[in-house]
Amino acid sequence: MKAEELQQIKEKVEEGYLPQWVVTDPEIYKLEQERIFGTTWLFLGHESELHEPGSYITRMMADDPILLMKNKTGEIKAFLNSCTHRGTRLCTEDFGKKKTHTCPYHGWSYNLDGELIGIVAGNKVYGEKMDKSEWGLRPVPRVESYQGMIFGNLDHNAVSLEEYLGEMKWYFDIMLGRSDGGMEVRGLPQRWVAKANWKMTSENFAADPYHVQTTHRSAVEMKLTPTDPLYASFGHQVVLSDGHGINVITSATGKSANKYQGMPESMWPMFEKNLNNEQLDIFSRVTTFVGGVFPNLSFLSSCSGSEGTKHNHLQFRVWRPLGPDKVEIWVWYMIDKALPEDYKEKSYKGFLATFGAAGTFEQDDTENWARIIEASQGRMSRDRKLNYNNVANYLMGLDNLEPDVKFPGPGTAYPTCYTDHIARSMHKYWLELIMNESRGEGCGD
Amino acid sequence: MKAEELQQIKEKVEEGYLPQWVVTDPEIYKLEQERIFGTTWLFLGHESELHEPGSYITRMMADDPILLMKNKTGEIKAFLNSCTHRGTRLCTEDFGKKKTHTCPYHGWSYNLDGELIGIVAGNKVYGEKMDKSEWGLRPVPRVESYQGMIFGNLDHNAVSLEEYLGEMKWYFDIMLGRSDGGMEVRGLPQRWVAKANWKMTSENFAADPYHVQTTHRSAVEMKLTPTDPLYASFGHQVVLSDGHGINVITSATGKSANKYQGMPESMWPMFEKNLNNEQLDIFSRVTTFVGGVFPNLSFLSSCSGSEGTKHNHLQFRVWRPLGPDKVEIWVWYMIDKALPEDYKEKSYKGFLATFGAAGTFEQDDTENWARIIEASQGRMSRDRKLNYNNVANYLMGLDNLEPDVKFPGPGTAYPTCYTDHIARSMHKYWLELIMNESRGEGCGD
Amino acid sequence: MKAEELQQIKEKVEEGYLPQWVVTDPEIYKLEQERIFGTTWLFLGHESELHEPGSYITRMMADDPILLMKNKTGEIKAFLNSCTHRGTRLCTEDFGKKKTHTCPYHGWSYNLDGELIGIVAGNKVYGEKMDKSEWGLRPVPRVESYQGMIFGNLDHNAVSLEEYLGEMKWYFDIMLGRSDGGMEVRGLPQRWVAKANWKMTSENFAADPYHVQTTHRSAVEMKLTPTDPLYASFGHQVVLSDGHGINVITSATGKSANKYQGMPESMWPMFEKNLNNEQLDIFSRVTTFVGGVFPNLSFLSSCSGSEGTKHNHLQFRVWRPLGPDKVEIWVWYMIDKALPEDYKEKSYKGFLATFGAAGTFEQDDTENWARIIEASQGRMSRDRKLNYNNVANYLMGLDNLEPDVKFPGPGTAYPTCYTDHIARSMHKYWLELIMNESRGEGCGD
Amino acid sequence: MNQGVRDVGTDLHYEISQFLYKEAYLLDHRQYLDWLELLTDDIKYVMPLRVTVDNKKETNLINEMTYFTDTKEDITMKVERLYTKSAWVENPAPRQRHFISNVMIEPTSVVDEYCVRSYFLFKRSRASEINTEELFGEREDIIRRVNGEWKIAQRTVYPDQAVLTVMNLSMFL
Amino acid sequence: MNQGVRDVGTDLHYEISQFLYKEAYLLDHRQYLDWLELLTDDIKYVMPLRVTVDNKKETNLINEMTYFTDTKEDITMKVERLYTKSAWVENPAPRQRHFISNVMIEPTSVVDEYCVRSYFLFKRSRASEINTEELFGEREDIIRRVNGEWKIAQRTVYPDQAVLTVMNLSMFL
Amino acid sequence: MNQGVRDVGTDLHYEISQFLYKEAYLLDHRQYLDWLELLTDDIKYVMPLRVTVDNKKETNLINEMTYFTDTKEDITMKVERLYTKSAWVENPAPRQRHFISNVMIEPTSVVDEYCVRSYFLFKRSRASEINTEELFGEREDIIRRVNGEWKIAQRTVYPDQAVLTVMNLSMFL
Ligand code: FES
Ligand code: FES
Ligand code: FES
Ligand SMILES: [Fe+3]
Ligand SMILES: [Fe+3]
Ligand SMILES: [Fe+3]
Repeated sequence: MKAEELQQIKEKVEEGYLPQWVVTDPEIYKLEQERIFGTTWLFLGHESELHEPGSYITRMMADDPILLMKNKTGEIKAFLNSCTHRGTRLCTEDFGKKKTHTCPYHGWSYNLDGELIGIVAGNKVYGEKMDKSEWGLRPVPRVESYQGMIFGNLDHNAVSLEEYLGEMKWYFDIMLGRSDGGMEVRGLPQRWVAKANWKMTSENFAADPYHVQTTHRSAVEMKLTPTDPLYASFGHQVVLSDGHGINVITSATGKSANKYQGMPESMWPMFEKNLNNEQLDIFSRVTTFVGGVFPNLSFLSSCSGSEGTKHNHLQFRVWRPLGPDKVEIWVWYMIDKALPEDYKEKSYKGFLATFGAAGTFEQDDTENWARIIEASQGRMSRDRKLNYNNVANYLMGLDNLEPDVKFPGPGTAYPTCYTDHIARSMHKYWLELIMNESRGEGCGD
Repeated sequence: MKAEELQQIKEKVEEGYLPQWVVTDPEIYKLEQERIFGTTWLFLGHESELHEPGSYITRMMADDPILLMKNKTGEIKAFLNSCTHRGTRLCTEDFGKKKTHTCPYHGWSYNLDGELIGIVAGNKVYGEKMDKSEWGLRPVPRVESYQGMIFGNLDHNAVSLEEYLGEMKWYFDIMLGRSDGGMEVRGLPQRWVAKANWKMTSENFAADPYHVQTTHRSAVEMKLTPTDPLYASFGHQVVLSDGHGINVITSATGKSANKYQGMPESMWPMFEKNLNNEQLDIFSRVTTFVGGVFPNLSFLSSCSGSEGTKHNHLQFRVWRPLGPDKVEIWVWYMIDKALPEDYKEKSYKGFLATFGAAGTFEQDDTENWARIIEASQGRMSRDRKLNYNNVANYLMGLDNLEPDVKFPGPGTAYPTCYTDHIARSMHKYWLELIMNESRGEGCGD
Repeated sequence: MKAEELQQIKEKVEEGYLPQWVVTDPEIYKLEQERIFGTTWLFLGHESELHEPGSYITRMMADDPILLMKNKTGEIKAFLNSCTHRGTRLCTEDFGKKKTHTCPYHGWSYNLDGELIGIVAGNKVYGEKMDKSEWGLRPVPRVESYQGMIFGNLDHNAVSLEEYLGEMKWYFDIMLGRSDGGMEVRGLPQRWVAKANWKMTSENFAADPYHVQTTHRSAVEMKLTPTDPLYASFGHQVVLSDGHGINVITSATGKSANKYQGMPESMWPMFEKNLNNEQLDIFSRVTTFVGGVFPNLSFLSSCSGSEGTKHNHLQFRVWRPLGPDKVEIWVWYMIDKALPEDYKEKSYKGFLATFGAAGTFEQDDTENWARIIEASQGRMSRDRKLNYNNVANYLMGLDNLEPDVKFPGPGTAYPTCYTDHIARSMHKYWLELIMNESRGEGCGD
Repeated sequence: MNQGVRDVGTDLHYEISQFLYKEAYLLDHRQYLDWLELLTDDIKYVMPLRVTVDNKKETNLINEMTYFTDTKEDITMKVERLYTKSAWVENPAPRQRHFISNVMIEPTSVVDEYCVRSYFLFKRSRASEINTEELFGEREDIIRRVNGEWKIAQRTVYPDQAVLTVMNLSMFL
Repeated sequence: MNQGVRDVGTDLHYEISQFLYKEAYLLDHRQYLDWLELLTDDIKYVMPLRVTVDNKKETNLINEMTYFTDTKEDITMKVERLYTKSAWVENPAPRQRHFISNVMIEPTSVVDEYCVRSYFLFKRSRASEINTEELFGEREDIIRRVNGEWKIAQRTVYPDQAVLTVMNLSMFL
Repeated sequence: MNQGVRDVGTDLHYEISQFLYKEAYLLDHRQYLDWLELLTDDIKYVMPLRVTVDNKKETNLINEMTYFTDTKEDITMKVERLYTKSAWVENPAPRQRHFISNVMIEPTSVVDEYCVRSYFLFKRSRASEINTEELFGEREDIIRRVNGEWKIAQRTVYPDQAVLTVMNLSMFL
């Protein structure tokens, strides 16, 4: 990777372009693995997924298998899911409950705190140098939570999760902290593999309400969404720190036909107790929250169902890169614990109808994500000298939008969601990280 | 790729050897992608495939998807098949007819000249900096035709197609320009994937009549071809410029049992009108034309059917590299528009019986191509120091053949087709290109 | 591959650790291909597989296809299975009998000594420079046998096979040379592909009786093996030269319930004739021999069947690397020619029940091998700076075991098989080879 | 499933397996409106998640979360959507193929309703992609006879993978 | 293909599907000469191209160009060729397997001629290759009864891929 | 296998093919003890090696070496092992699927014994692996009627690959 090539990306990004070759370039991908996925906060799961002491779930941080366990004191710990003896994957299950995890190769066993507690014939065969306490499971260097959302970070020196989330916390409070008892994950995440680049899918959620009018036009044809191509633009696109961003979408009137995203009135007192006035104001007028936490966590809080009987649902999704042209999609459906069961059911049905592997909205997204890959693998699209003007266009709102200072929420809010402000800020942060040689050094090949 | 390694290839090639490691070497492959496929004329299709304004076909130039459209004025234009907004593949169809191509991601639309004509909500959401005229589809830098054969070149500074084809034009005139109305492609090209290296398949057609006697011996056993192992050697192997070449195969007598490759007499006046005496002389005596345009276009014009009722057919084929050990084969069947339908049918049947994925000749070729890959991936075959004498043999005719100055056609003609002259000239040109650092620079990873 | 990285591996290996990243690292893999598989003795087959002049078998040396033929004089020769003309794989069959091998591409033919004996139309089409005698099949530089075991080496300057095997010969004599007429391979080797790294599988056999107590605990549950977790530890682990090693496993009493591994008494006189006293002593007390010849040949000589009616069998296996995370497993079953048929049958059944693709012991091994790969592909496990203590543990017996000087066999024998002495010596030799730049240089990409 | 017992006999098995093949044929030929006719109005069409769990757990299927839990109305909506001008995912249409095998039928306690188990191997080829997509597993249907015509009254699709390797579930299974 | 209607019945379906399985068996065991016996002398054996086109087009099959358009004579020639000493592509023979499923039969206007649709999944394993080849799609046959024996009078093979991923079509489908 | 001749008829074919499907179902649902019941005590269960040889050789199967050559006792041992606490290879259990097709049945010289040929496509999905495993080929069974119940008296499994691409053969085929 030549320095001038990165330099040139920088110039282009500042002008509102993205060289097309960076999408699928293997060298860029390696830098991303090292300097982004090795040093930023990656979502692991929600506290509601671990019910009691001994509960465990297995997740991935990029290519590292991770074992999350709730210990006796109710603390959640995360470890590399690899026996310290010879590296064997300790647990291949998705979830369960165990007091002890025993490795199938030589029988070493670990407790809920990842401590090595059993070595077959240990005392007989090992000598002095073998000190059990040194051979516990390798902990994920940093594990922190906010509003029940558990994140891990491979970088010992990373800033705290809360500092990293920054003003996104204010919006998480609305989506995750509004009701007593908080949120619960329903069942397990859906998982499937798509032909896509993780940057493009992250952008698609965090920064691209503009695609709704065409990609999801079938919903218009089906009379499920307004015909006005601007319908997804109303509201604010809010640029946050470190490549995070959120779109607070409302209607042309600035109001939502369904206050509090169609939540039943029985819940309103809770909201009014748990949220401040600015949060309530936004929450009362928003139709859809859609955004992302850099690098690869996206979320969508929207209403489904026919007008009048809209039901809100919240989904979080991780775009786990399996290569420059492949992602493993994880989708968690979440809902307020406090809601009545029948509402939960309707909300769940609304989610399934629109998103997830079989969702009608999602289907067309996957087609577009695949097409970006297909057209970004040749010489014309990959030429690093940009001889073919092979740059993508992120000019929307570049020189014709001013922040709306009256927007009640934190972050820099622009008075429309049809703008590329968040995308440009994601590119800048992405580039800052991959150009920073001090990050994630030590990573192999 | 060390300079001395290329140097050593050079020495070997000059002696009539080809180091076996270059066949499947990934570094060589990258150089080929950059310095050959990025800078030479690649076949895209035939004008008869685009019937009217709005007609389009999609093709590949190595790994770049290309969209060819016939515009209102009947001009054929070729573009990178990638929306300039975010790079989404614009058209995933093989062919069709449209006035406008609209991108499924955000709805940008382009006309038949590749101009960006529609941006959803454009005026509302984009500012000054966004100048539509700058965001048309990216044209293939050079697109030129000869005798209806459309080629594209990614190198802005390439010599003209006609200059590149050079004396091959003279032979194209015979095969493609002999009859009024020219040729037409029947249907669409057959496409399939084979385990093979593109250089070996190109050689197989352009430079290797010698293989016929063994690879296609089953035809002898079936009494479809002569028993004399020399039968495919009669005639001339003609070395042309820039790695092009053609074998003008006739019989032991120097005559063909079927004048003009078994074309019906009704066509002869046309030939005599459209071709000069030297061309007619060759055309009247040839049984088979087989050759290639460097790098990966091959052609075969031969007769099939039982003696006496032979029918001529013409096929062009592209060996699209999918890696050092994989090719996507495209085979176009062409025939003179002017021919009577029943002759066309018989010719077509003759083609299918012998070539294409199910052709009996082709089947055995694919087996051999795969075997070259299988034996060229280890240390003994790939050793760059050639410690194991791992070089292929191209010595045929090296020191025992003089050009036949009396041959009526252009190029350097050798009085037999059992010689490696064209192969050696292909190697020299191939090497000249991959050693030329000024070519295709700017190509990424 | 940075020098300090190799240096650091060295330090760790000396302390009894193995950095986890070397297991699946592609750069390490390339070094292994070049400096280990290109320069050490690789097992090709057993002399009993080639019955008579003209008999041939095809094998692989890493990625090179090899053709072994028995010539008229009964000599076994090995060649690159690639036609010298254009590199086409000459023989795609697994075994057979032929006087001549003819290439399907252009018909060149070779005799049993690999000499080029036929060139179609050769005299007519080739000139002076073509000297048939220079174009015979390329011989594997070194081919040598010991006790019927045929090995090949791609390094012309390698030490002799016998010197390389060193003291392992003494143990081969017991397993292979004990009975008159020697051993015979039954049928052909089983072959299948597993998700595993070749180093880990080699270790598993050569150096890891410790895994038996857990990996194969189901045998304990089935009451087929003793309940004492130490049962596989009794006996000696013998460290030999150049990364070779053998475990001479016996019982707690130091005796075997079945003298001479349950061989019928009718065979004993032979043993006593063919082996010396030390060999007989060991052979009479051993229950299982398990070990390996570096780099990727493993063997197991054990008894199966229910107590009292145990039957011995011998298996050799090659772990052919198909990548850092994939092996092609070849398993040969061997048995003493001199044994009565019904014993052979029972022995064979005992082998099938326990090992080979369907063997109950082998099944659980494959699960563990796959799990090592799965947990060794991320940043935490692959970090080259070892920031995550991502090293595997080979401390067993490091500081608490002294060699047993009274052990009757050659090599350094430790008085238990639950130790990592052989593993550590394999790592040291492995590292010595991959750090040795003079080895296997000349290997491409 | 003890042998022979509660066997439905050759003719009924033929009828119902033919019904399943014809259903697959309609899907593979994108005759979705005709296909809709084969579903009862009260159809339950569900695809649970497959997970990897310890064998001690009684099941490795998750019903709490599914890929879809559709009523006739939901399915109708999806079908109609596929006929809009902007259902990009299937225009141009990929080629799909439902290989249906191992059909096993048992009567239920309800007259004219049968429990039909079948295995499916679904393959899809998109545009000129070299790599085709694949999905496989088992279907458990309730097939009902309604005025002499067979209908699907319930279908549960059990995928065999914990991570699906199709880019979406735009197909019907 | 409306249900039940023009149904051929259990026995005939059994007979004809068995005929298809036996045909596949002969091919997979390389009993090509016996296989030839199953073809009528006037057989039409065709494999059109599959393409990717806008759904507005009525078909994504191309009949103008095919992979083969064979008569009995053409097929006989191909079979005989496979018995020559130099049909390298199948010597040594790869292992091939025709998985035939979803067999659907309808009577035609001609007595003793039936329109038989089946799905095929073809797999091939060559030498020691790790990667096997695959081809899949649909076959539309005319099966004719000729003096009590079933024969294939017509077969059209519809591949599902626009780019075939087999190195050649040396097999019969 | 000349047509029609020695045909077993629709009903018997239905019975036996259903038996095979139910057998596959038991395996795919890990009901191994029930599956054992379907085997006769004298069952011969064998899987020879497939090799690549010159077509002149009469067969490309090797019987001298096999992947397994099991008696009822051997199989029982393997089944019981799968129920131990430490049969790691199948705990957590991978998902497996036996696609059985092309079932062909012929009477044998023994009353109540039938020679049953079937094609199998076996697929396996392990944990969260993206890549699934596959095995395919042919089975040749002797199916025997024992007091009104069908049993497998002999099974020979012919794989089509010379190098198997499954990490082990822990499954029953
Ligand atoms: S690898 Fe886990 S106990 Fe040895
Ligand atoms: S990518 Fe084509 S319109 Fe946005
Ligand atoms: S490659 Fe073997 S004869 Fe030409
Ligand atoms: Fe979307
Ligand atoms: Fe040829
Ligand atoms: Fe083991």
